[in-house]
Amino acid sequence: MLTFTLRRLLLAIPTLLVISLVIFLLVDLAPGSPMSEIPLTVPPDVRRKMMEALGADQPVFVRYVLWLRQFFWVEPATLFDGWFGTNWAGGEQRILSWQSRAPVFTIIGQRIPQTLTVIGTAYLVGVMIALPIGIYSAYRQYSLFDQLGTLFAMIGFSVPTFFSGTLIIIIFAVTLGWFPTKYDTNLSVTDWPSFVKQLQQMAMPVMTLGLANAAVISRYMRSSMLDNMGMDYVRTARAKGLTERVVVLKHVLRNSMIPVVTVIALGIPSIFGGAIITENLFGVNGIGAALIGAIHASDLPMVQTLAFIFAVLIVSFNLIADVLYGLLDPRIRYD
Amino acid sequence: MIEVITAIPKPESALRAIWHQFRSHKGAVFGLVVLSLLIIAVVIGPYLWHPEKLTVVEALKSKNKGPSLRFPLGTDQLGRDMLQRMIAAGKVSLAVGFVAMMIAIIFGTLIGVLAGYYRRLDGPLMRLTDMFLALPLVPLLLVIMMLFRDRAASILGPELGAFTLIVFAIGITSWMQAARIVRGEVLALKEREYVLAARSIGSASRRIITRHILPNVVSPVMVAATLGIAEAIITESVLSFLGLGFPPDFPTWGRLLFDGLSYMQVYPERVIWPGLAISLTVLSVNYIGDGLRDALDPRIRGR
Amino acid sequence: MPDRAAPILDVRGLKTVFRTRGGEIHAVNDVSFHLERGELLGVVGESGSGKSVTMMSLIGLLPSPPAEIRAGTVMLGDLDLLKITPEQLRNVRGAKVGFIFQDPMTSLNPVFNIGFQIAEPLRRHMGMNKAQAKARAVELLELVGIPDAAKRLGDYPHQFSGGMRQRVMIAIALACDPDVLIADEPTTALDVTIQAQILELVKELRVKLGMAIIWITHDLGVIAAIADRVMVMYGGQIVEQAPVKDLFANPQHPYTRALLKTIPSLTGAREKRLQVIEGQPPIMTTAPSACAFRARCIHAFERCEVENPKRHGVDQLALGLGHDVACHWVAAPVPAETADV
Amino acid sequence: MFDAATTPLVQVDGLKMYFPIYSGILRRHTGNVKAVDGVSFNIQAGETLGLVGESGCGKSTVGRALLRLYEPTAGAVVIEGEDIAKLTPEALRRKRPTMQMVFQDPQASLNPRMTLADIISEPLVEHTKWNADRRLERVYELMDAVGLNRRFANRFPHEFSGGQRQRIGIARALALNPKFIVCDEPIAALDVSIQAQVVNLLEDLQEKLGLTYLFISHDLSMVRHIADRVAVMYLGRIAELSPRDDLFAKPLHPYAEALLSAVNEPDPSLARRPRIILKGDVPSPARPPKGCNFSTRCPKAFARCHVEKPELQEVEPGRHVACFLYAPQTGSTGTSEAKEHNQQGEYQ
Amino acid sequence: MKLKTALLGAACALSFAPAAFADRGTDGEVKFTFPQAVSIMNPFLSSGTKDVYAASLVLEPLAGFDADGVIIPKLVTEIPTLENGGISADLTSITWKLLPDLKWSDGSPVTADDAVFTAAYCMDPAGGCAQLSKFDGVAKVEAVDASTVKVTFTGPKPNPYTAFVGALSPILQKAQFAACQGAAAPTCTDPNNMPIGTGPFKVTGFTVNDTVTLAMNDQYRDPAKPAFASAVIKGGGDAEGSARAVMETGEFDYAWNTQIPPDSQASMTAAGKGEFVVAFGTLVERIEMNMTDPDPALPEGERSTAKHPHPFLSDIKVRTALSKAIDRQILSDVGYGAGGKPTCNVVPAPDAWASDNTGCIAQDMEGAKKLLDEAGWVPGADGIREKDGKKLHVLYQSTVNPIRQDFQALIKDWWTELGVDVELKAIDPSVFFGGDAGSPDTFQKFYADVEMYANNSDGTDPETYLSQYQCVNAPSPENQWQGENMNRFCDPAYDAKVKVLTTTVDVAERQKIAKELNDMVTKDSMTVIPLVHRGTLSAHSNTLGGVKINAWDSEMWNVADWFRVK
Repeated sequence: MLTFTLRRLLLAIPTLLVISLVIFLLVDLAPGSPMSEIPLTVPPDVRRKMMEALGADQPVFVRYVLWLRQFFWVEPATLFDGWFGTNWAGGEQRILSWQSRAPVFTIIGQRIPQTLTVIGTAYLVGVMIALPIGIYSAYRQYSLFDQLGTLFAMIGFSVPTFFSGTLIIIIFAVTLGWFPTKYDTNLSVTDWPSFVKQLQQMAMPVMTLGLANAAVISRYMRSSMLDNMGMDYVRTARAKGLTERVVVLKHVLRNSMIPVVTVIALGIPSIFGGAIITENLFGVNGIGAALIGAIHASDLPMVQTLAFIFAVLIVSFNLIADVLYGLLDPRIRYD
Repeated sequence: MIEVITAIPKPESALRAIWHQFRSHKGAVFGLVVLSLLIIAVVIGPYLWHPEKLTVVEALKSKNKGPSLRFPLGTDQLGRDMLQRMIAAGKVSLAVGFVAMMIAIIFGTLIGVLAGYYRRLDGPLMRLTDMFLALPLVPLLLVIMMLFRDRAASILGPELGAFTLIVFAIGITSWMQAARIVRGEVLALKEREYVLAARSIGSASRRIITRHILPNVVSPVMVAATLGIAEAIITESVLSFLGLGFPPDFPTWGRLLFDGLSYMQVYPERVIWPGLAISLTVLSVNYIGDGLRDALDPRIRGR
Repeated sequence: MPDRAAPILDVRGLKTVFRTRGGEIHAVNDVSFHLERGELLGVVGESGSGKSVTMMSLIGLLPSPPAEIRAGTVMLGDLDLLKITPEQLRNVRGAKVGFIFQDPMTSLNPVFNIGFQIAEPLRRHMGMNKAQAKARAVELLELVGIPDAAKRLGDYPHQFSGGMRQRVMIAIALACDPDVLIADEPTTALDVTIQAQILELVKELRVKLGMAIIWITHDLGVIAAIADRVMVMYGGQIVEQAPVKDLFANPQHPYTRALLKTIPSLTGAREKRLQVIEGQPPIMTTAPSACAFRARCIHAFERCEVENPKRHGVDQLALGLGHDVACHWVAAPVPAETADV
Repeated sequence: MFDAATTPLVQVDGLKMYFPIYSGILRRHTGNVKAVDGVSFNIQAGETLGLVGESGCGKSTVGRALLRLYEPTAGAVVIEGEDIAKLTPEALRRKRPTMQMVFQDPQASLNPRMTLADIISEPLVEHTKWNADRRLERVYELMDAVGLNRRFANRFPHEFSGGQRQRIGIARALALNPKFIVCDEPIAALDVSIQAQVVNLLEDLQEKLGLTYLFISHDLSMVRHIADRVAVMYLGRIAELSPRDDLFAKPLHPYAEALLSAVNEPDPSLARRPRIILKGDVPSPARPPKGCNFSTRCPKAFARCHVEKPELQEVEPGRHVACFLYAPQTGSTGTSEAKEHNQQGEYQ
Repeated sequence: MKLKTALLGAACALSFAPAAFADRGTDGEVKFTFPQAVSIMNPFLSSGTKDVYAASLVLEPLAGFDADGVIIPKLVTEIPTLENGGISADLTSITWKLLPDLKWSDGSPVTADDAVFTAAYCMDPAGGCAQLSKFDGVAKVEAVDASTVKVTFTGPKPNPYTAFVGALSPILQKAQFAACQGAAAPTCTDPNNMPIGTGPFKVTGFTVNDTVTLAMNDQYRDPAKPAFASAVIKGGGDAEGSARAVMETGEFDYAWNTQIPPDSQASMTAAGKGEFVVAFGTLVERIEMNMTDPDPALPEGERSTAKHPHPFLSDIKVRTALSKAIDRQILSDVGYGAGGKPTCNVVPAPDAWASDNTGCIAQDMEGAKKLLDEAGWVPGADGIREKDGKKLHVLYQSTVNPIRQDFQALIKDWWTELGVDVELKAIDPSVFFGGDAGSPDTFQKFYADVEMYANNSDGTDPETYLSQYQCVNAPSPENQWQGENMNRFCDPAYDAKVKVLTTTVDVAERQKIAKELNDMVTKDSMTVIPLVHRGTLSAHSNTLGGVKINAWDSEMWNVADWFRVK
């Protein structure tokens, strides 16, 4: 298991390097210029000077190598310095956003909390809804509940979040006035009222995303349960005189969870990646909103860094999913 | 003996059997009916429904109207007939959905089969898949559209060019899931005895793949395909929103939905129609996929 | 028979039907039998003959739908297993009736260690706490001949060989000292040398624990080795029943006879050509109104086509004690000569 | 049958089939699963060689390596003078019609999405240039030959019973008029009443078409019925290779003896061989014992067995045994000693 | 005269403060929502309006403009003029006198050195200052004494109110930014995000592209202001969401830039929680006619250059016909409602500078058709006009924007009625306005026949703006496509008139020349077809008092005067 993990980690390094280069070139090739938001009244030579000041006039490979160095050395060193008061980074240039001139990692650091709270909760809620639906749908296959569950999942698949999100706003914020439409990122939970406030402002984005997440995961849960319901060991469990509850929720579920857990793990990078549209819609201003904002503003360092972090997360969680599979399923031992 | 030969049922019965099984799936029949209606509507709709061409001023007088006899689905903010626009949009959206899905599925299946069947290709192809999965989708689409839009437009004309490029771009960025699923299936199928049997006969790899592997990955591919259509339709709307899709006067359901969002509160039907159309398409395609998967499997069909 | 104690298990008129999309399958048709205390009853038949379904019907292990028990009584002591509540039935399963299945790999839950799986029925039925259950599990594993039992409690099924897994299954089935042990082809998936080990073990345990066993198999060799009494099933019915020696020495039903002949002997004279039962076992889409074996029977005559034969025992036929058979030809073998050509 | 002048149809010499084990971070080759570890035998034309052993002993691997469905690690497989193990892919393809295989699981070996006619004609498509009608004719011929009703030609495998499926598999194997067929546990998945039908069919076809079989099975009584000679395998190696009657009358190798004794004779009236219950399980082929592979379970093992691997040697005319209890035929002391041991074994 | 108006303006602003005004910081919090989030609080490093406006709560220039475009003093005692001697007679220098006892929010005094530093900061060539054009023609900035700043120009400068005037060029604190000059400018994250200023508020928290929290500035020069103790600017989402948060849910007090369809404006207003306000500046939505040939068949480097005149748009009859076919009133109503009005001018405001050109407002479809007939473009079999076998086919590009797409659709309809075959194209704004020389889709490259966008003049004086249409400013490969004369209009008479304007001092004369220049590009040559004079639509809640929207400076120019209506 350990060697398997180590081996996969080693393999990930060249993969990620290639991915970083591809991402860098891709983002660089993409149309758009950081100057597009500058008003037309600003004359061309001023624009050119601004581009130079950003370092945007350097050849792409020079910028790539610099970025690599910043990403893999300067930023970790700065982080380390921040924790232990050392001076490894030596004041070297960090990756700066073109749009805000602030270090990209500082921005990401500011945005991770709300993304994790909101999208993470939505994911969690999605999972919590999906699992019982999936389990019961499988247990009562072809029942009315199962049909409704299927319909629910299909709707979850087929309704884009910009649609469901807007609908939810109109119902819950405008008509009913229960929840605020704008997420207050500065709200800190210190007491009960602020906690309630936090719950209120999280309610709508969580609903929007939870629906989409629940749809996918409930399908996986159902089919995995169905795969296992017919297994011989289920019959053994029943032959032991165990109650249906124990048979289904212990024996079948434990086995069915193995593939579902890995699916859930594979979905986790999307939490960090944020949900672009939902974050934008509710003003959550997490990572997803940062990415779309940076893309609109052609803030290349921001897009490149975020995209690469996202790639790292995807590769890592692929690995984690594999390792989880091995941990959950005693039959699998990677050697 | 000759009598016996003449008594042999003709292979046509297979098709009938598939149809028979398909018919027994209620959801699938519902899906087929709905999808057929949608397709018929967008194909022959323009011949049946051609409201008189209004001048701008006349049209603007009847803008943002709710459903009525004259405008069955109402009108938009410029007084254009929504039904007519829905029909025109549906043609594009459905075509994009299906063609992009086909590209993604074909490409994904190809990669999946190659990776699963040829051990040597497995590593590189799966790394490639990982890479595509890890790539940021929006910039990738932007680059593709920027690099090739003019060329495509000059060769195929603005509309066909945009169509080709859009379905290609969507296809090329959404094949990974199919590839992974297919690879997993192929790895399992490769160890089946009937594949071994084919090898013992001396069948070439190509034939083994086409005769024994491909038909048996139909089910998972079907599932991926049904999900793919929905994604393609929605991705197209995002592309149009970013200005990389079809020319602005070229309605698609995704675009109508996006446009309607600003009017959602005042004229909710503006989003309901395209939203309904997209959801119905996806829903029916999903159910058809379910039914087809059962119908194409002779083991289930026989039951 | 009346002079002996009441049987531990008495089944009468059991009918089980599967409802499928293609129609109903009559898997068990009016099956009646009994099991004496301490007896080992062998049940033989081909796949689809209804032997497993019969036994699973007894304690409600068939998934429903599609299975449906239409009629019958199953008396386990004073309890009618078909009439009691599901909860009561669960209290019987694993406690009074133990079950061993064919494939020890898939019958054990791969994600729980065997200690847990053995302890489960103990805690459920015997009300043991964790420590007690563990101690008992060690005892059981030692009983079924697993070396280093205490250490292996934490192991998972895949860490055991096929034979060892089947021993674990037996340990689970025996955990609560059941009155009846139903073994559904427990050695079919095992190699012959391992099968021999398991058969030895069961023989030993029978002597030690004295429970009644129903042993389902398609291997007449196994039956010959361990059974006291044999039931032969075909088409969801019992076609012949006899003490083991009687059956092998004096098989009555044409099916039993044919079956015994199709199996080549390891030590006897080597036959030039194997005896064959032509055709396929039937799929019972309707309740039997004729002999299920008639299509493959070399003795079949008109009556076989129109009437399902009843089982006739020692009273009607010149058979040994406890030997009965359901066959028109055995009961009145008049036109046999013409059909025998 | 043992006429040295006729060249055997199949000559297997030192066949090894190792599946490499890679481990560690760098996936270094750290060992092998020795599924087949040096197996040699001949099969004469028209003969049936039975290959018996328990699951995992490598008997199926031998069958597959023989047809080069696996790439053998070492050794030669000469069929009709050509070494299968060394043929180029194209030459191998041309050679395929002479050697065919019948598989164990008739369910798994038939593509569920192909009709019976498609399945049987597949080899014809591959190796002939016949048109569809000509192929269909041949399919009908084959169906007649294996006793399948022609009406079934357009049905799918799942519509058949196990026995019928196995007939389909046999028909497919026969399509190209092979000389040599590897029957890989062809009856293991069938019901007893059906097993006999299939075995009889195989025998009839052998008689009619002059086929040569390698009959792989774990069912000793069936092997006794069909095979002319029998090889008993244990953990990748042949323990004993003897003519059928000799083997079943008096197995020489302790393993063969134990194996035979474990079979339950269905006729209680026949004298039962004293049962030898082997202790423990078969070792993993990835880590076979140092000496004789059977030494860990052998009731007669002695010191030498634990350090040295015995080779397969002819100890009596036509009887080959890999056991230190028996000296090669040329020696005289070995035999008597072996008999002594054997006697002991019988009354354990 | 100028002084008088300036003083009047200032007085006006002051007198606006209601009597009910209590003390500083008694009205709690004022909440802003911007559809685009604030990236940085230093307007010298970003000229994104969102950033400039947010910064205007904190940083102040020496002088600003009021709602009518009149210059008003902010940190100075009075507006320098020729009359009061603040501007030298030769127009080469201007001298500002700082208010006494002016303090930064950290309590340190504001001195002339800060202004000198600010100029040096922006004019540093390595700094990439976004407001460099504000310092155009500035030779040097010096501190005559601690409270006197003198700006010297390289030549006579008729309009000297550029540097240090308006929200775009405020004063930075030297002490805070001393280490941030030149190449180091972008790396000074903390000063850039939390600058110390003289405005009514100071930054207390800044999360990039998300939220700015502010508290009242205790050192603010008017001890009674601001009324609000704190402010918060929440960014992100879209115009809809921002408007909704003020107009419907009442979560926010002020939403900047709530450009939403007129219907939605009406329905939101109906909710009764707030109102929309419009500021009309100089922003004009227009169609530019490409005077050069964008044919893709031309070799790269010659496409859309002066080498190849446009095959049909070079004919003024065609251009005029296209303009006549458009009904600007409809466009304005459909797209902007109260936020727009039809116009025929590129310089629509201030009134004194705007030509009285209204000839294009009424649609004249028949006239347009006649013109095309005259030009030789006659309808073909398919209704599309053709001449010499060539179809009248127009590629019409714009950016992705729902209103522009509506405009495109409407104009396409009209032009189709005219017999013109129209192909539409919408380009992502970041590409269209990005100016990337490698991209074919920039508005400078103009690889289309006509294009639509909005542009405005910076401030009240349109000199720079009008000078853009000189021949030399046409984008071309030679200048890496960086010119501002998109339609490649080239008229020596125009260039000559621009030259006159740059040396004219008299305001009335300047206004006359400007109107002539405006007419030359619009009604005389029809190279620019103005469509709609656009305002900025913002929304404020009914409980927010003191809002006076301003198109010439930051919309929050008078935020110190805002108060809570109770």
